[in-house]
Amino acid sequence: EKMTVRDALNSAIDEEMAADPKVFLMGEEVGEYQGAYKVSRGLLDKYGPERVRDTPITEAGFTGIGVGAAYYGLKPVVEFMTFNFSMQAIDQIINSAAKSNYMSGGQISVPIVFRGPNGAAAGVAAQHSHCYAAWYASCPGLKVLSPYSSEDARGMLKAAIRDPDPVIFLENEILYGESFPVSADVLDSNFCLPIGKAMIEREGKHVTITAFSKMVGYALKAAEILSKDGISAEIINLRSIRPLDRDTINASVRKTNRLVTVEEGFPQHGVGAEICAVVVEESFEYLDAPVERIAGADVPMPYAPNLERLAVPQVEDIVRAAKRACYRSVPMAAAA
Amino acid sequence: EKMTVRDALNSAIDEEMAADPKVFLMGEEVGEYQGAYKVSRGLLDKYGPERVRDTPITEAGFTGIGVGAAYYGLKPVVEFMTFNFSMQAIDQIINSAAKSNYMSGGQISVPIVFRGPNGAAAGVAAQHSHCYAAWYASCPGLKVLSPYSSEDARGMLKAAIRDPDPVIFLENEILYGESFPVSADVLDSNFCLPIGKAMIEREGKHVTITAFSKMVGYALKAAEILSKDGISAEIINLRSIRPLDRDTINASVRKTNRLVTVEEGFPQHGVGAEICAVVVEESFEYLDAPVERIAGADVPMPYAPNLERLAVPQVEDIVRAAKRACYRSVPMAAAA
Amino acid sequence: QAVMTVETSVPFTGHRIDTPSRSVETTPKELLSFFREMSLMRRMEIAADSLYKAKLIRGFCHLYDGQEAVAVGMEAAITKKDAIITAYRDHCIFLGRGGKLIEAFSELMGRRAGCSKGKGGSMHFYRREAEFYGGHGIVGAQIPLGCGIALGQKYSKEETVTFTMYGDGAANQGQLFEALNMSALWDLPVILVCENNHYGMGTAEWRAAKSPAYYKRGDYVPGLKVDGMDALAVKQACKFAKEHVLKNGPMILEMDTYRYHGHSMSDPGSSYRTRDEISGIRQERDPIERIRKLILSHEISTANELKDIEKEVRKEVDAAIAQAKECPMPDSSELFANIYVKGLGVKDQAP
Amino acid sequence: QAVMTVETSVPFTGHRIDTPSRSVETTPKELLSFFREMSLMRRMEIAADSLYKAKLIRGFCHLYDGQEAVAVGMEAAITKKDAIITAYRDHCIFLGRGGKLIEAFSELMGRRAGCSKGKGGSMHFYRREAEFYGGHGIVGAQIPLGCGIALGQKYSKEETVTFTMYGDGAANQGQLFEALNMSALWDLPVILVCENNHYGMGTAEWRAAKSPAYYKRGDYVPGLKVDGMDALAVKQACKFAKEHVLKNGPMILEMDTYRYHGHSMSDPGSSYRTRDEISGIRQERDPIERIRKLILSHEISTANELKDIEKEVRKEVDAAIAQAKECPMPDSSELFANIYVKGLGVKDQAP
Ligand SMILES: Cc1ncc(C[n+]2csc(CCOP(=O)(O)OP(=O)(O)O)c2C)c(N)n1
Ligand SMILES: Cc1ncc(C[n+]2csc(CCOP(=O)(O)OP(=O)(O)O)c2C)c(N)n1
Ligand SMILES: [Mg+2]
Ligand SMILES: [Mg+2]
Repeated sequence: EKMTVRDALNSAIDEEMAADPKVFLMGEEVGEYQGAYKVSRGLLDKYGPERVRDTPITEAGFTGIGVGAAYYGLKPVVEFMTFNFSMQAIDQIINSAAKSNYMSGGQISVPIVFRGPNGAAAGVAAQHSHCYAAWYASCPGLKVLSPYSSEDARGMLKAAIRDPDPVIFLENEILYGESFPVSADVLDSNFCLPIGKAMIEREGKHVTITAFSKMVGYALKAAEILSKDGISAEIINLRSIRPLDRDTINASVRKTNRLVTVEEGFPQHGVGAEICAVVVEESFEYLDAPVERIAGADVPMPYAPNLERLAVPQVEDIVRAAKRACYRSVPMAAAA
Repeated sequence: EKMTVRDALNSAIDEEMAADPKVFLMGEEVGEYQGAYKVSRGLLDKYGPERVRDTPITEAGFTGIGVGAAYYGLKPVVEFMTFNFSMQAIDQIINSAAKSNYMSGGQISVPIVFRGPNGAAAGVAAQHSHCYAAWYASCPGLKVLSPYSSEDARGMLKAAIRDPDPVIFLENEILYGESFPVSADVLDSNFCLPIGKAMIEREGKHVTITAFSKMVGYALKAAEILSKDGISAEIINLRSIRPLDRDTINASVRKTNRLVTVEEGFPQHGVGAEICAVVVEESFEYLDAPVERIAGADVPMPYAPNLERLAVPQVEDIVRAAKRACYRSVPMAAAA
Repeated sequence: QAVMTVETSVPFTGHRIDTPSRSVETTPKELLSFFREMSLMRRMEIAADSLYKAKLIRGFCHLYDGQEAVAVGMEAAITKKDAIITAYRDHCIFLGRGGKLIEAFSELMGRRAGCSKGKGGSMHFYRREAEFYGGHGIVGAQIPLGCGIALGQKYSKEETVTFTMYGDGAANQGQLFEALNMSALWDLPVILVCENNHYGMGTAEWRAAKSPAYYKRGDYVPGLKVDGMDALAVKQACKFAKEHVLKNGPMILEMDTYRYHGHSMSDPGSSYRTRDEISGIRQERDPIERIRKLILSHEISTANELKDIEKEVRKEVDAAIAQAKECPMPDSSELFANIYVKGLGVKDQAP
Repeated sequence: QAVMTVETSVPFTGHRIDTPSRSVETTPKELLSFFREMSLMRRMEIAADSLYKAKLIRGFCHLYDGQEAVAVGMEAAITKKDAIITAYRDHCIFLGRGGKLIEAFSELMGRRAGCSKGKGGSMHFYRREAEFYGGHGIVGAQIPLGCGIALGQKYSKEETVTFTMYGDGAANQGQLFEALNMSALWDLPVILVCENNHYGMGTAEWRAAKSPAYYKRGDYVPGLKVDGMDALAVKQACKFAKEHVLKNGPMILEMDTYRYHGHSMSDPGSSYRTRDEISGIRQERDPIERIRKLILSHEISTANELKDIEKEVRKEVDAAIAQAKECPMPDSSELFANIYVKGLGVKDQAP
């Protein structure tokens, strides 16, 4: 059976709302309009306006209200129409949601999910294409998830809603319409994926490629191409950016001895930089080649389609990086 | 001659205001109160309320106003009482300041400086101790500077104010009162430091230690201690986080073959992660030991003094990391 | 040409200020230019709709048809030394500021002749030489930015003003209140222009605002409610506001207007309002038809002459599109250009 | 004990609402408890000042002396099922909610018996069991948070309300307007309590706000201006407001009050206001002296009995400090505790 990521998200919210009356959805156009990207289609009809709450375009305010409701004990799912707009509310996310449990010595837990599309879409230019994975994942107190497939979307969103801590849930607009096969297990209303665990999407021997969200699909395509050249790539779908599954990443690199990191966001202080550091810290002696970091170009996103294509990683970029990693083995320290 | 960092900053603003009538200062308590940390002492008297403008506590609004004034051609210096409060305004910094020149195809330049104390101070707990170096430095369109000494503070702030692009200038509250020797050159009103260049504060042979802001002082103290154990540490004061001076860092590591990164901010996706990636990318074969990353603990800042001390890097932590780096040499790839 | 006086459709409503006169001075020439410019804008937007459907325009694209009277009425009251800043619904503001069709269509299609070199797209039109500061995608952000431009004007002692435009949805943003307070404290020469088209995406104004009296926002600043479908009323209000703010600091103009299209190209625009509502407004209040009627009733031109103008406009638009289609995309080197004015050694990092 | 009626010092000023009566019902017992509680608060704050100077309290420390009537008057009108949230000037609100001195001083000195286990410090006091939600350091942030707590109360169909407290400086924050709008749209049972002590740090209210009529903020929500130095007026207003918001949605209470200390310990508090201003208010409007006078004039206690209470209070404070000083700092393992409710394998990363 197949399911779109949109339907996976929709069914996850639906089931969790049905299971727990404390769960409610709020955000711009989530109700009468059925969601700017139709992720919440049908939920207003089913649960009514108290539980599917349309807000004005006031991110700082409604995020603070959501966090306050979570302090009280409700379980809000706050939709950002896109995560770009979460910057208007980021103080509430970092200072009011992430830090309260700690500052209060454990008195104030904040069971809230912030979700919406993150990062590049198509043709939406600089202000609507920012990837916030690394920013949020740098902050203790938050958990940061980013699904790729419909299975990811269902299992991780359900886990996020049930989780007692604030979770940032980074979706991808372009994936909403993509269909993925889903098993009966995945469709079960008890299905949940563990937070903090990466998923090996494809096993391989020669090079480890880490990716999240849309880039997992690109990495899988790259692996296909690489296999024709006899290179067997292991593809890790990170799923969770915080906690980052250091164990799975390091185990894979210890096997393949080579690492390519892939992300659509900016390179500096990005997800790839952290993965590089984590592998250098734990598996330095296993690395046979420099870590190859593939990221979005270090530029605000341009609108023109030719420039835009140059600004985000393409399958060829991943293939090229993997080959670079594979054809190099570590020389002796030159100047030791 | 000696000068405090506070006076260095004050004189830099003063001189640039005297030199260019387009430069003005705005922020909370910068005028009549003489600055929350007295960095702007005397400037209101000298330049009047149009050029030293007290604002209400409305960061989003006054940051937007500052950016708009920069669009028009003025050169605002916007003070955040601390950078923690810049989160209320971060959308204006990222979307309106950093991206406008690009989105407009070069029509709208944004000559603005955002400055104020960043990161941990003493006893101010979780909401007032966040280091934003990595966040801002991830964003193309911004330049991000962080001074350590009075020379840094003067030379870099003057360069920042003269620069035609938006600059994030991250000061440190605890350093304000520290005195550093300054040469006649440094005191010259034409003195400027180049943006994007790191400074080797101490030459060494055995291990490279990178740091910025207050941690430079700690690294220098660590070098002192290490030298007693016969370890010669090269201390790099990054000065500029974006652009990051890859050349200086890599040249040093190619000489010492060992790297310790130090920062007070959170580890994940931090400055150290990026430096690690930059060195692995460019100088992998020169590395004789895993990169050692020293960062703030991965926790919201606790208030209690004993916990706070555990939460930020201490000189001993740096010493220990440097020794770890030095006593290890790279084993052959174990599983190749 | 003879100056003539025309009554505005409805009276202005004032808040903490005496309203300007309903009798607006105009000339046959001005009326004809209003007709021509609004027709050009309308035609441009309709062509953009087609180009979007033909996949030549991508991403978000927000059309202005229905609201044209605001753009042309405002321009008639001010000079190109006064500044304007707006949100993403910016195509026609750009034309009003003297931007060319070819620059608009090139930008929409991501070509190098675009007004932002193809890098900004639909939401990020600029024309710095005529004090048009864009073109902003984040709801509400342009409000403080516009106040900041006004601060620049006042600081530089230019006797110019800034119009900072935003929608009814944006009017609820906290940064409006923050910027308004500072503008009022500092007597900035800024006019906050709320283009109230009664919906923010699919949300009717009353669902988003407890008090949808946008011209009273904040309460302590003077405001006017204006028929934004009547170019002459808009002109009168803008002229009045410019004079006022130069002397007294900020003022709010709420333009009662309407967008015919959906919010953006993905919104059919029919789930949250009735077709009757839309067609009613087209029939009763269309800004172009209002001017056409005035021209005809004052016998300034004949119906056929006006039809000819519309044909000309159509040709102009078609010609600009054809030209834009021929225009190449930006050179690849543009990817790393304009990030900084002064690059200072940031390495070009491609994926 | 006999119920008695006392007139408030000044009339309430209303905005879009009829004001409550100036005649407030009270009892001798209540007046004595007001006296005792406010004296305790005052003494605690003065002791905190000394502890700060002795370097036993670090960082930011904002004292509440002068404003005590707001805390005790509010508590007299509500129950511990109603919620309160405030900013960093939170010590006395915590006491009002039933918090203990030992917890307060331990928190201030970073000891494990602190109300936040020593992890929050002066700005981050909490008492979740009595619906006290802190203790927030970012100006304005607690306003939407409080509205969210009220949303929780309404959603859960509890007949309780939330008091969300903020200063005159915070009242200019955009998030106030955003949260107020949503609270009004959704009829949330929230009372926005502006503690107008006339300065935000060193900025007088009129320098920060074009319109310092904080009880009228936003204009469309009912508001009351209250003498915040008169505990009985505060009680009357809070009772009135609680009833109002349960039926009708949000309301604003502006408490006209005063802080004797500087903004925080680094501010001598004398550069932006005159010593005469401070001593004038101490003489004319001090909240404790007002109650003392009432008690004496109604012959509820003698001057000596009240002095005895003050001595007791002093002893209590001294004892609590002594106890707190004996209390150990948190265990090192606390560094990594409470980051999450459910840790899920995030590694403890120390420097
Ligand atoms: C901060 C922010 N939140 C959400 C959006 C998505 N968004 C774009 S336009 C819009 C509706 C704005 O309505 P209005 O202000 O009335 O302007 P109009 O589109 O009617 O011209 C929304 C919600 C955004 N761009 N920025
Ligand atoms: C967003 C933000 N900006 C600035 C500060 C620094 N700051 C702390 S308290 C304060 C003054 C607040 O004044 P007011 O709201 O009147 O409250 P009061 O201190 O008088 O109780 C300022 C500027 C902050 N904590 N948060
Ligand atoms: Mg609208
Ligand atoms: Mg105050």
